[in-house]
Amino acid sequence: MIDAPKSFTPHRPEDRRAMLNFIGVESIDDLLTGIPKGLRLQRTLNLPDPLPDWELEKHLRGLAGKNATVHTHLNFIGGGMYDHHIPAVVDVLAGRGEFLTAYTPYQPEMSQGLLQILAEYQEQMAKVMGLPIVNCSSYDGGTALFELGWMGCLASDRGDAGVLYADSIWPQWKDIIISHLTPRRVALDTVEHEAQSGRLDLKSLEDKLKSERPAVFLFQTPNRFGVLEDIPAIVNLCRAHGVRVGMSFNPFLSGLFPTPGSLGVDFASCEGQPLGIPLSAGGPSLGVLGCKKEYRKFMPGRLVGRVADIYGNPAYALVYEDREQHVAREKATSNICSNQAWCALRAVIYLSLLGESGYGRLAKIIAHKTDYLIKQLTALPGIERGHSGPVFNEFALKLPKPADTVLDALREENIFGGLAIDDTPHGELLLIAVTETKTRQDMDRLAQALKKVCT
Amino acid sequence: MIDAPKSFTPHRPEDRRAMLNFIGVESIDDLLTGIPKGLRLQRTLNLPDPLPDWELEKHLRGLAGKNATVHTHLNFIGGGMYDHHIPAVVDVLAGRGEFLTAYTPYQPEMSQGLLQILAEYQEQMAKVMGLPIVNCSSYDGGTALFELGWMGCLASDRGDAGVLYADSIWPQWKDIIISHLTPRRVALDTVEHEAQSGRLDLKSLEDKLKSERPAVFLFQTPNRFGVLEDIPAIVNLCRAHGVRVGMSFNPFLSGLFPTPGSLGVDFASCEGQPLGIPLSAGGPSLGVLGCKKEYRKFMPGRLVGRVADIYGNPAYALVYEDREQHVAREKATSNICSNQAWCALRAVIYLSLLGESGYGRLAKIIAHKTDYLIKQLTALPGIERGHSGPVFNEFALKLPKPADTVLDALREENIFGGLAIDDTPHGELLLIAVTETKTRQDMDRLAQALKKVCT
Amino acid sequence: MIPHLTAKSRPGIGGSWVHDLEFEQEDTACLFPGMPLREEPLGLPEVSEIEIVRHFMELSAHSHGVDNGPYPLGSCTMKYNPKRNDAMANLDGFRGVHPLQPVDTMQGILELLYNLQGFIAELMGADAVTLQPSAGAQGELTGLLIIRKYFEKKGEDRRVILIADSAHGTNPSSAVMAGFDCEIIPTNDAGIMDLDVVREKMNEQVAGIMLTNPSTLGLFEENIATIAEIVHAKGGLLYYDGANLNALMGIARPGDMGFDVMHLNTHKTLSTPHGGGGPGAGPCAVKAFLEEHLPVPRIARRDDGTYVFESDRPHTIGRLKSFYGHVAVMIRCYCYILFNGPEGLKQVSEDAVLNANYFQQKLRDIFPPIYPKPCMHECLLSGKNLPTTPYNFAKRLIDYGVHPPTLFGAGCVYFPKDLDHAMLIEPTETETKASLDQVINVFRKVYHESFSDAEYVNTAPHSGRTRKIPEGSQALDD
Amino acid sequence: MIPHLTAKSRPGIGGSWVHDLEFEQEDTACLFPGMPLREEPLGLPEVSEIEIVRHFMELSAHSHGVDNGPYPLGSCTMKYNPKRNDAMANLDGFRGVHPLQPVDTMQGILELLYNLQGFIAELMGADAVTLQPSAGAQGELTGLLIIRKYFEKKGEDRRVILIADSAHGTNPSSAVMAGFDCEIIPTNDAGIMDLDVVREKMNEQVAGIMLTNPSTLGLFEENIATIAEIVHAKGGLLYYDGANLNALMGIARPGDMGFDVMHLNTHKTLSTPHGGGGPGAGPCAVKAFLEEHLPVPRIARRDDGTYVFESDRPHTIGRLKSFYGHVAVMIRCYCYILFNGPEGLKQVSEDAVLNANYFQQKLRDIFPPIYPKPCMHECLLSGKNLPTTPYNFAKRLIDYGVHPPTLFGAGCVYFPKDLDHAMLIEPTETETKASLDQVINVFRKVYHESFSDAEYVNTAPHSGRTRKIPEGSQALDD
Repeated sequence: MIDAPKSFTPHRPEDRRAMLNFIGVESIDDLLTGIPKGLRLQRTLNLPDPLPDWELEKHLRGLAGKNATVHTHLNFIGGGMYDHHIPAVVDVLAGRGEFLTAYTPYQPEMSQGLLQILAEYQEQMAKVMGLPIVNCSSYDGGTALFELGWMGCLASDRGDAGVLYADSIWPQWKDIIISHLTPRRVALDTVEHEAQSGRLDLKSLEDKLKSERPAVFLFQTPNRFGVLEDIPAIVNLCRAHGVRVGMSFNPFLSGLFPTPGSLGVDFASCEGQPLGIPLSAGGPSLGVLGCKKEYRKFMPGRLVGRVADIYGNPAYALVYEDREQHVAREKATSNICSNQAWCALRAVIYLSLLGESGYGRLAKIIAHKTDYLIKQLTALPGIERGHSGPVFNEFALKLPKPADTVLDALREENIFGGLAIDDTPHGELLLIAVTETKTRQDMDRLAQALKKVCT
Repeated sequence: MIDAPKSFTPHRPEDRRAMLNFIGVESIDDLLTGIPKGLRLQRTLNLPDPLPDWELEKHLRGLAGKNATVHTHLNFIGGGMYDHHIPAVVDVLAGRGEFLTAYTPYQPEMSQGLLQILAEYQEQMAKVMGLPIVNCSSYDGGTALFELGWMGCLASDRGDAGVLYADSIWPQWKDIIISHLTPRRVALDTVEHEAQSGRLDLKSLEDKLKSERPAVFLFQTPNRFGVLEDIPAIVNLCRAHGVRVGMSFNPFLSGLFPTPGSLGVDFASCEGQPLGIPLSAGGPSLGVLGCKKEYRKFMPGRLVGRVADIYGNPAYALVYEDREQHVAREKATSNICSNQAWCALRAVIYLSLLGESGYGRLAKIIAHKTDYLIKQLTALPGIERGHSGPVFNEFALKLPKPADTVLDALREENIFGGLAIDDTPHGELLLIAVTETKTRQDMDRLAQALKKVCT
Repeated sequence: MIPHLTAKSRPGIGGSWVHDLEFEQEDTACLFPGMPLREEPLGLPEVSEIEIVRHFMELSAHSHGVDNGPYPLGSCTMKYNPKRNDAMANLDGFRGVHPLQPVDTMQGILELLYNLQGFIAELMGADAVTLQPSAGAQGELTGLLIIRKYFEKKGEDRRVILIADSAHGTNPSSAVMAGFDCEIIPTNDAGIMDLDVVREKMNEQVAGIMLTNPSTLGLFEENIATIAEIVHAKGGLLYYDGANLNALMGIARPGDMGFDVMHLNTHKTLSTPHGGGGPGAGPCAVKAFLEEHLPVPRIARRDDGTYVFESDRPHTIGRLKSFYGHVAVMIRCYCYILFNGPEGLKQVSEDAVLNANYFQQKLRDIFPPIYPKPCMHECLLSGKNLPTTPYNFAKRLIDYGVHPPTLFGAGCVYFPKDLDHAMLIEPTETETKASLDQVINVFRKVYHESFSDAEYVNTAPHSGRTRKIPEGSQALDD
Repeated sequence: MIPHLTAKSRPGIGGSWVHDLEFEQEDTACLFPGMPLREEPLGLPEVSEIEIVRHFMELSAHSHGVDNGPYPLGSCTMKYNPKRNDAMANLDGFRGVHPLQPVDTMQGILELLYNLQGFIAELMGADAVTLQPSAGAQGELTGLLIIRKYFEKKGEDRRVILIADSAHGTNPSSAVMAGFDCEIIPTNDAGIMDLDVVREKMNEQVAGIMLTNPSTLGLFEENIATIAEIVHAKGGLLYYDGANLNALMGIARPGDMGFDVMHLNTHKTLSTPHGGGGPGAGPCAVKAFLEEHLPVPRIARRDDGTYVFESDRPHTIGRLKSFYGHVAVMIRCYCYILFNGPEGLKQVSEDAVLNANYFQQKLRDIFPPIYPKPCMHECLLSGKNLPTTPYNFAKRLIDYGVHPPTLFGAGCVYFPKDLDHAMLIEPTETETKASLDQVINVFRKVYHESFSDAEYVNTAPHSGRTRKIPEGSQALDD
């Protein structure tokens, strides 16, 4: 027993003594007899001494102050996470202790509020996806996409498990697919994009569908170049070859376009970060997963549904748990246990704050701001679009100078100008993201700065 | 009816029409017939167009970014408000909508939680003051002090209403006393301090007590020079002349010393900002007011107490309302209605987080940090104490150079070095405040910087 | 009532976040020779952080804010408090500013406050504004001190202020604090001021008149222009109690009605949270000829675009507040105005009026309006048809999650004459029609219950932890 | 169940904060030739801000977190989540960082993460740490992929992982995801591993063994050193499931016990909020010889004191996460360690053990411990004396505000063999003695009620809005 003078556990030495007396032992060491002596740590952990609250705050503020942010800089970096506005209501409500300090709602009678929120999340995201089944979340957009691949394998009735995917998904997501599916011996292959349009090469897709007969084809829209894919064409091709389709999409697309489900997609996923979740250097974010009803049994993670109480009244509970690791163990659809429930809670508050018309209006504003910025920038000498395909939220440019040079010069003016793309065989590009938070003046400021750099 | 497209009221045009139809009028104008036409504003208010949420945030962040803060600068400015640490629990709990969006608890059955919190505030502050009666707050330390003066006048049985006060209270507080008590025709006079000790001149006090026979004497400790007054001596003198005593004090003094009440003070007040309330450029803060039981009838503002419900069980409610403006009207002890209840709520959470031992420990840390910094600074050539009296939390120095020169030089190093005192006949001083948030390194940094400036 | 934290105390465990070995272990007595240290405990509670969190979480469950449900407390104006405004006020760059730091290091705050002064002047039809007053009542005091100063400077000794009988209690008590005597002007049967009485009372000893418009009876003072003429003709000034300005934004301005001095209550008009009792704020606005009397420090803009505090103003009433007012409240006001824009603010007031009239019309069969005409932002309904008291009626509303309206003898409104059965209901513009209909249905339901189940109504509330507290209860402890 | 927001929708009023006249009024179709726009509504709800606030406020009143009361859910470790850590994670300087901004503009975050890696390595007795895994389960997967990669590099084909029968369900499912087959090792009558079975199963086809220590039965694996010898002798590796590391901080370290790869669950050991299901985080630690296999990007420190991401590592298992892990969770872990310090962390574990043993001792007369010896941080008690099922018993606890313990077939713990009457109780170190005594009293009270008032117990809970949901309920909708 150390009774550390700076201990933050609520016992006093006399409380401990009273409890030890009751147990009938002399010291806490007597309770630790199960740990062989030789395995006991014989020294104090080599960690910093405890900080009083105010020094902790000062230290953390110091670290925070060493980071640039989307508030200190005018930010046009996207690449999978976006600087959207988060209404204060999201923080206020999601920050309530009843939600933040709850565990997974294993006791539904005690957690109807939380369960209803997750049910409303599933309900609203199902509308955004046009797919009836949405789970209570997976880790992020990248892991959600690999889950689509595995669901496709599970759903395959041809006894094979190949996953074909577009090479125009985020590079990190490719890595995630490879690291997660290779160990399960899933055959993986990619489909190229057209250099000119930036869209998926449908010819190449058809060839590989024919030759490889994968369980599922995965793609992303807007893709890593900001270019919108031709969903109906892709779905038709896959259908024609009996291959299921999984798609990751920017959820705001549903503000403008028909939903993935209505276009025939079997499985869909999103990086849910744009839906009210802070950037926080990349995490936690939110993996959104949806599917047609027939694939529910392959869905990973939690599902909330209505059950009946002992008087027959409906209530919410976790359902269909026979898919999950704590029931199915080695036969589970996934090992996921902790998910991103709190991020899903943020997302449903955010979606509610937008509502049907706000959702459409926001998507429209983003689309037209994207268009405005493209026009401003491509009006500059030497700058042109990277691709001819339609874009949303993000787009690539060809520059007259190396992207690094341009980005460094923009940084001098406190602008994060975007991301250099230099890993394709088609020449270097600059990827620029636009959200509603960029005013016309912000965009003009980028144009001015780019003009200065490039001419 | 304008049905402003950017209206943030929740009615749709069709909702308004339905309601107007029900009322039986054509338009909202028909409801405004009580306003003579000539008084109707014939134009749109000349105010900025509405901002979308994200532009509002950007604009406010821009304004916030133009201010230095105690986080961007090492701050030794006090002068009545102090940079104490605020534990996160205070913000989390005080920010709950049940508290923040409540009105004055006029319906006690619906507000027992809030009422109990105010009762616990009164209870804990009564312990800090050593006085049984504490109200639910007044505006700030300055208005609380003038209220002590008025309470003294009300309590006076000699038919006069003079208020004598120390000239070593904060200069702004003098102004507040003058602006509030002069219209009520209260005779005001001040008592000087000793230039050497910085303490109240007891001789001068005795003379004026004798000659002016005021209703009450008011002073402050630590006073505007950080110097602690000799409370027992002051109380004895006033007692001897049948004059009541009102005192404003730094609440942390009770962490070390006997309480004002136990030393015989009749009325006490504090600026409560140090108790968990952010600086926010000076407001809102918290006026704490306490008195002996016999003076309760003169207390301004709200009091919470126990009442009985219809079954005889105790419950909390606002009590002794016959003192207040909504009952007594022109006979009220004060016009106060809205007070600083939410700041009082913060204060009681903060006090609870400190607790008895934390309170004493914090006061001790501040005292020893004050002492440490004095030693470091007076060890520098040419720098000496401004006064010989004991100090807490704040102290004055004599410098070898003009204070402005010194402060400007310190600012170059992102240090706010304190406040110049140049309104006394005793020469210029620099007033330096220390709280627990200043580490030894911080204090050494100030010493280093001062050394550079002054030598 | 749950046990106080003091009842859960375990000495020794308080404030575990407070430690600093280097400084806490020295001998303190030697720092303060001749000043004995305290030897008895204060008696503050000592509990762990988790206990504190759970204690206040539980107490929050027994508190009611507008975030929890309808709060139609007449004249208190419990409208939705936008969360965005709280978030902005909490930005480090505002919250962490010391009021005495060099003025050039707080230009963002000064810019905001300066511009807000202008917005409020425009909203009220005034020329100059101080943001210093801590609350509506201090705003009144400020305005009355200005009036006092004005006459002092003119060398006139005017000691009387005229006040309507329906005025908030703060009006007469503020007047007394400012050194005036009050004379009461009765309202007539139409609920407005009796012009003859005004004419009779107004003379050269009278400094002016204080009016709330719309009044606390929910009515616009139709004769205000005439009253202004009468008062001004005798050299007096008009003070506008802006408690109900929320009914008039973009519709009419007190300055245009002839008022010389005025304040507004930020929680009512500009949506700042009331925090269970405050802090509020009561910016005070004046016509140009009174600007010299505004309290110091004034926030001013120099030609180079920088902002300063000005204190050297010989005719000022002085200082009312330790620093510059409730800055964190002002930030919220500023955000509210910028978020709504001029048309949005007008819509706010129009919808406030619409909702009150809808309420009045929906209930007129059982709760007839005291004054049978359209109301402004709140309606005053008669409870005379009730077989019980409005007090008993109101307590039963609580069981349905509806906060009672303002009643005679409770809250900040004073009902004159024989209005002891009146209920003042202010739905506010942020309630939806569905919410209004729900509250209206509760009123109807309880009305009928009070006939069919009188005993149950008269002993309400029956839900929640606390039973009915009788009208006029006295404190148990003395 | 209250109406969903979709049931309150009034088309047209959604998202009033979203407007930008210049950009929202143009024709959108022309931007996307050949891509038809959506014509049907999605069906998202349209409600005002105040309705949203009230909706979620009400739902919060029907939710239970550790902020609300005791939550002794065994193996889930619902300890107090310090608010200071949340506040620090929410600082603009962390929250507003884009993961792909230039690395020299996020040195503060990298410094924090790098140092946290070191703290966790020290805490676990490991040499290198990745903070990338999103949750404990992904930490397991990471560790197993590392084991897989290790053998792949060595050219050994080992396809089997040994797992205790009491393991969390994530263990076998993670093993399968990593491409392994599982073989189950039964626990013996003393609740620990059967050494003979380990010896028998361990061979050159076996990659290693996964162990939770203390186990989910609340017991320390006494033979761990021998197990390590057996496994290592056959060339295998030991994986430590750190779910229960909260029992061992400063007392014993998995690295010292012979574990080669390990993870910890930050919400259990380092107090991060669980948010009703996540996000969690599962940092994974390894001995030096496995460092080359850790996922990319690695956070490294250069000689000049700057921090960088390293991705060019040929033997890495690859990437598990879009960016660098749950940074906002890591900030909380970092604060927790710095606030407690080494002795404070040890006290945390000791008190966790003390509280569990106190609980076990206090209830042993009616709920005898399954294993009659001191437990670690959680106790496994038998409900066999109950005249009803533990399920029914547990539901009645809810009426007293106590969250039920972990039971057979519910939650993330898997009870092997005939433990269907067992209850796993983890009080955690943040409960006071008074709180423990209160929970213990509730257990006793309900125990006695289950004899005296069986029907009432068996139909509980009776408080709150929701009645009992039968064990194994199926979804109503299909």
